[in-house]
Amino acid sequence: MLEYANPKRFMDLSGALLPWLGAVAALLLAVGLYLSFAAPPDYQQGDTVRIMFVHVPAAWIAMMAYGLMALASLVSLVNRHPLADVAAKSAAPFGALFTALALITGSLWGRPMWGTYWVWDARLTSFLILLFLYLGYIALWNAIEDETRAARACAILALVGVVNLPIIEFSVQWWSTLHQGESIVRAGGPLIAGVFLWPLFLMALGYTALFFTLLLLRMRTEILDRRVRTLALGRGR
Amino acid sequence: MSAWRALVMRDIRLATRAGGSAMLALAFFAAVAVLLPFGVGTDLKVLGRIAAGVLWVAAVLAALLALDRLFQADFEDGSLDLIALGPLPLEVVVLAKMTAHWLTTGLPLTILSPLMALLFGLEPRAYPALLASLAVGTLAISAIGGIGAGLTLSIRRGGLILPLLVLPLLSPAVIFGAGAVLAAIDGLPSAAMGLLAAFAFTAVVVSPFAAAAAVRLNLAG
Amino acid sequence: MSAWRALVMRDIRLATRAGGSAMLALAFFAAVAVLLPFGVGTDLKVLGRIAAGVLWVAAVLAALLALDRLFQADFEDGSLDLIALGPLPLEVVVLAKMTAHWLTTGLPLTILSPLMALLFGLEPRAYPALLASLAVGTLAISAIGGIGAGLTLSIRRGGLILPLLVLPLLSPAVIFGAGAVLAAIDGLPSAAMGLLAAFAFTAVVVSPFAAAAAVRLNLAG
Amino acid sequence: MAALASLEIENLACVRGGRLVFRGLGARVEGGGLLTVEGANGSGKTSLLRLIAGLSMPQQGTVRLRTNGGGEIAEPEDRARHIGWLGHQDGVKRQLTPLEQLRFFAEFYGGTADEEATLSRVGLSTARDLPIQYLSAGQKKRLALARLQVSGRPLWLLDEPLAALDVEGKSLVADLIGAHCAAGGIAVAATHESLGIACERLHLA
Amino acid sequence: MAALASLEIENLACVRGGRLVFRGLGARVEGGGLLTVEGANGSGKTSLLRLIAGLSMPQQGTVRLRTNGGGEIAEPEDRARHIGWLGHQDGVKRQLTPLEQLRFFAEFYGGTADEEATLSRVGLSTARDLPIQYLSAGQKKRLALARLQVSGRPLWLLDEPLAALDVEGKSLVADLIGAHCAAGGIAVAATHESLGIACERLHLA
Ligand code: HEM
Ligand SMILES: Nc1ncnc2c1ncn2[C@@H]1O[C@H](COP(=O)(O)OP(=O)(O)OP(=O)(O)O)[C@@H](O)[C@H]1O
Ligand SMILES: Nc1ncnc2c1ncn2[C@@H]1O[C@H](COP(=O)(O)OP(=O)(O)OP(=O)(O)O)[C@@H](O)[C@H]1O
Ligand SMILES: [Mg+2]
Ligand SMILES: [Mg+2]
Repeated sequence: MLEYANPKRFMDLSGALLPWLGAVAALLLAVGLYLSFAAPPDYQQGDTVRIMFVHVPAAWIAMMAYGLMALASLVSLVNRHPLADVAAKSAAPFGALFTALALITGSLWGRPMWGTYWVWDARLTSFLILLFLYLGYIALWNAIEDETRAARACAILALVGVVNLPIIEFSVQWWSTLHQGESIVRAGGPLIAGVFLWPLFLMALGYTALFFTLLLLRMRTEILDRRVRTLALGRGR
Repeated sequence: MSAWRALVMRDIRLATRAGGSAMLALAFFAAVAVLLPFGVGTDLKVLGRIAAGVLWVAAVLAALLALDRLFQADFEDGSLDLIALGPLPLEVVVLAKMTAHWLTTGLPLTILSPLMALLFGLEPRAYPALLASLAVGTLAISAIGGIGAGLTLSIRRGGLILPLLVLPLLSPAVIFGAGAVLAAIDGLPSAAMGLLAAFAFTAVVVSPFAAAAAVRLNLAG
Repeated sequence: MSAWRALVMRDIRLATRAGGSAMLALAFFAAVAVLLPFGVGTDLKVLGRIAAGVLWVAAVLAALLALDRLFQADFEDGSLDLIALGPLPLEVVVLAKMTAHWLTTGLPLTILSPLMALLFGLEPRAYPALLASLAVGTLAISAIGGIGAGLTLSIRRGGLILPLLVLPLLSPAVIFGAGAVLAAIDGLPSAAMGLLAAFAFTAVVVSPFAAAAAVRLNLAG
Repeated sequence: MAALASLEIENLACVRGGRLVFRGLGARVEGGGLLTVEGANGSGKTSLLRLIAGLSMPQQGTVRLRTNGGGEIAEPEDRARHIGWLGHQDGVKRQLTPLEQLRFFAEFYGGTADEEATLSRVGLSTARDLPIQYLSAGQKKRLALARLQVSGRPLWLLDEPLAALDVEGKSLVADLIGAHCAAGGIAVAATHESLGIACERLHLA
Repeated sequence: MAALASLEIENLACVRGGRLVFRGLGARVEGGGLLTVEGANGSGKTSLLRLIAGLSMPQQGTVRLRTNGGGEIAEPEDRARHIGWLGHQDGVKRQLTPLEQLRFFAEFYGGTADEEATLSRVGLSTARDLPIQYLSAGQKKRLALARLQVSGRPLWLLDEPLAALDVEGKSLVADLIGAHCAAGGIAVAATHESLGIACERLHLA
């Protein structure tokens, strides 16, 4: 694992991988979207059910991204590896993006389903807090000029903030909420019909591929930026 | 004029740079507004009722926090001496700093407020009143806050004493501002908006002189 | 031990001196609590209902304001270097500072809270829950806030970024704390108090390590 | 730079924190002259410079500038517009790069200097786009020196201009002051070290 | 004061903000010795002192202390307990009087010094109960000197110890360092001026 963590190796490898990953993301999203619209309207929810295919994977990716960021932070603190910093830093904006997407689609869905854009229920609220965690993380990165210092400070923050993940995940069990309980990934099999499950599955894969495409792109620019900056610093003295 | 522009631009740049106050004031505003329903309970009917008050208080606090170092950072590192010796009268310097403060906090707070109001389920017809009252009211906050910032300049831990000085002075703004929104919720006519505007106007006219006097006093110390 | 005592005493002295944070945190707490009814309207039934939430949020903000410069003042004037080279491990130094912070803000806030609750017309039977939840919850605020203060040490305008980092982490404390009071108002049994205690305990145990790591990294920069 | 005929200090008394720091102080510097202020720690050098700048007010006595045209400037507000200040603190903003800071001051003071040339003159050309916190103590001082030049003001007030500078930096300060005075400017410097140029001396007891 | 046998620096490299400041640095100071670190602005004097103190970590290389008993101290945390620090910033609290600050540091560092005698030694006896903000730059520096003495630590690290001091203050610093070394202590001083006592020199390019 660590041998791929050499920035040079990473640049070569990611450069080769990116086009493929991008293509896979596009393909999955295209098929997933087609199936989403091909699926029959839900007998209760009508056409609004289609929001699910955008909403649920976005929420998943948003949480996965935080997990990834925390993991990279741990590696960065323990092994002091610059690539882990870059990964964590690059994941944050997209995590925030998907969080915002899930929030927006969720509240658009809430209007027909619950009659309001927003309720202060445990899952929604804890998810909103996730957005703030991302924003705080990004703000801290921007606020500390020194690169290594910023990386380590942010790593500490990301690890401390990890406590929120289980709260989001289990909020539906711990508190009675308006929001849907576990209905897809649950012990005893999904509660959803196959016609909805397939597009959802494809969309989830597509979102994942999209996320990693964006992540790799961002990491590459970040690494190039750092090289330029180091050169500039080397001249300044 | 170009000196004035240079100063305002510098302060805006400092506020929007890394660790600057503009984005953060926004985030703080949102965070406080979000925190409250935790404690208050999540009944949208209650929340819609208290939305105006909560948003107003959150806006005042966010703007105040950004005010804290309006002059103090410049005072501590010696920049304020240099600025005081510049071509502008201190009253104008102070006004430039208040302007930059409003542009980087009051204005963005106002723009963000409808989104927050949505979370609280504020009556739709009260939105114009919310926007108008915040736009005008934050002017008063920047102006009166500037006096406080000038007075607390030489106090290292000014961060806390500042709200204490300024909050009582600002309470009319909160009363009129939130009052205007409450009246709009009920669809009642109200003089609150007019009173708020008069209050803000007075504050903007008087504050530069008071704040400049306070700053001058601290420089001489 | 005498080094620990010296440090705690010094921080308490700094906090209670002129311009210090202790009295001011109290005043801020009171000011926010008083300001809010202006915006919300003065219906005691509504106020009694939101009292717990408002007091909790005001307490969190007041404590946070005092946290801002927990390490930063010492960092900027070079004292922190001297303290880091002292006989205590940095984790213990950090714990001492958190302790002093709690003694000068959390504790007085808790003691003042019944008075504020009286103004809001809080149900009498909820007073014990309010006191207990604030006493325990402010421990968590001092601890988690210490992490935020450590992380933002080297940021000049850290005053605003700190709440942004810390408020999301503190939201469970507000939920449980205000929840305990709300349950007490209704005379219902509730697990909130237990959850709050567990949360605070974890925070107090984990925070010194995280905060010390943050401080160390800023010193090394 | 509007040249000055002289700086005149008469019977000046300074009180700080209720305590008399000095009194009956007089001095006169002609255009092109340099006055160094010496004295033990706490004797009032910094306080004197702030009085001359008009940043604080004397207990008693006057500070006066005369322009070459024969005009007299006694009001502190008017005096302020003639002063180039190099304080004890470096007045440097962390969030801005050296070039940005200098540009701001040039625009604010209405100077017409070439900022980049000034930066390279003080030895900061390679550091011009670095974040300030990457600068060492001496490098920050050099930035303050650059700012002083950009101000284009005729009366320089310098508080310990040599502090934190290396040997080459100290001779740079001497050169800058020399050039300033040669152009008809006046400089007053509070210092514990010799500047290495000809000057009048004022000793505070 | 636990006397030290030596301070050894081997092959030290320092990187700040991603940039190499120096590398391959070596030095050795015996007990009772004084090392002065010289070099241009930005050459890394302050950075070197922070590395020796263990406040920051070197990119490469080691710093080691040897005690008279023959023990070796390489861990930064242990090394920290032997260091008396006089930084660039004065580390002075506005809200406390000189005496209060000194008392705190004596208690915190576990020293046994007589605080009032130390204050009068550095010339602050009349200022001991004044609010700090009434002190001039040099007076604050003197307070920092008093604190250094009170620390009772055997390895002194001094960053520009002469800055802001008057002539008498400078000779006071030389005396204090002399006495410290005579008692078996070690001192490392980064400075742009000569201290006026015999020393080894390290020049950073
Ligand atoms: C702003 C509002 C909303 C937010 C923040 C939100 C948030 C989330 C989150 C975080 C998840 C992922 C949970 C997990 O993987 O454990 C999720 C899943 C889901 N959401 Fe939402 N949601 C919102 C509105 C809605 C609405 C209105 C509906 C429809 C009634 C809905 C239906 C679902 C469903 C069916 C799932 C999948 C449940 C599962 O199997 O885990 N959501 N949502
Ligand atoms: N916090 C920092 N982050 C990154 N680089 C820094 C930092 N502080 C200083 N530097 C850089 O490290 C180099 C050495 O700085 P240092 O402060 O050690 O110099 P110095 O020899 O003490 O200089 P001076 O004589 O001006 O005090 C400088 O080139 C500076 O730009
Ligand atoms: N803000 C202040 N308030 C009250 N008194 C002050 C203040 N600043 C300085 N003093 C006192 O005024 C006197 C002169 O201080 P000043 O700073 O002018 O001395 P200085 O000659 O510049 O000393 P140094 O060589 O140490 O810089 C000192 O005795 C000091 O105690
Ligand atoms: Mg002085
Ligand atoms: Mg240095």
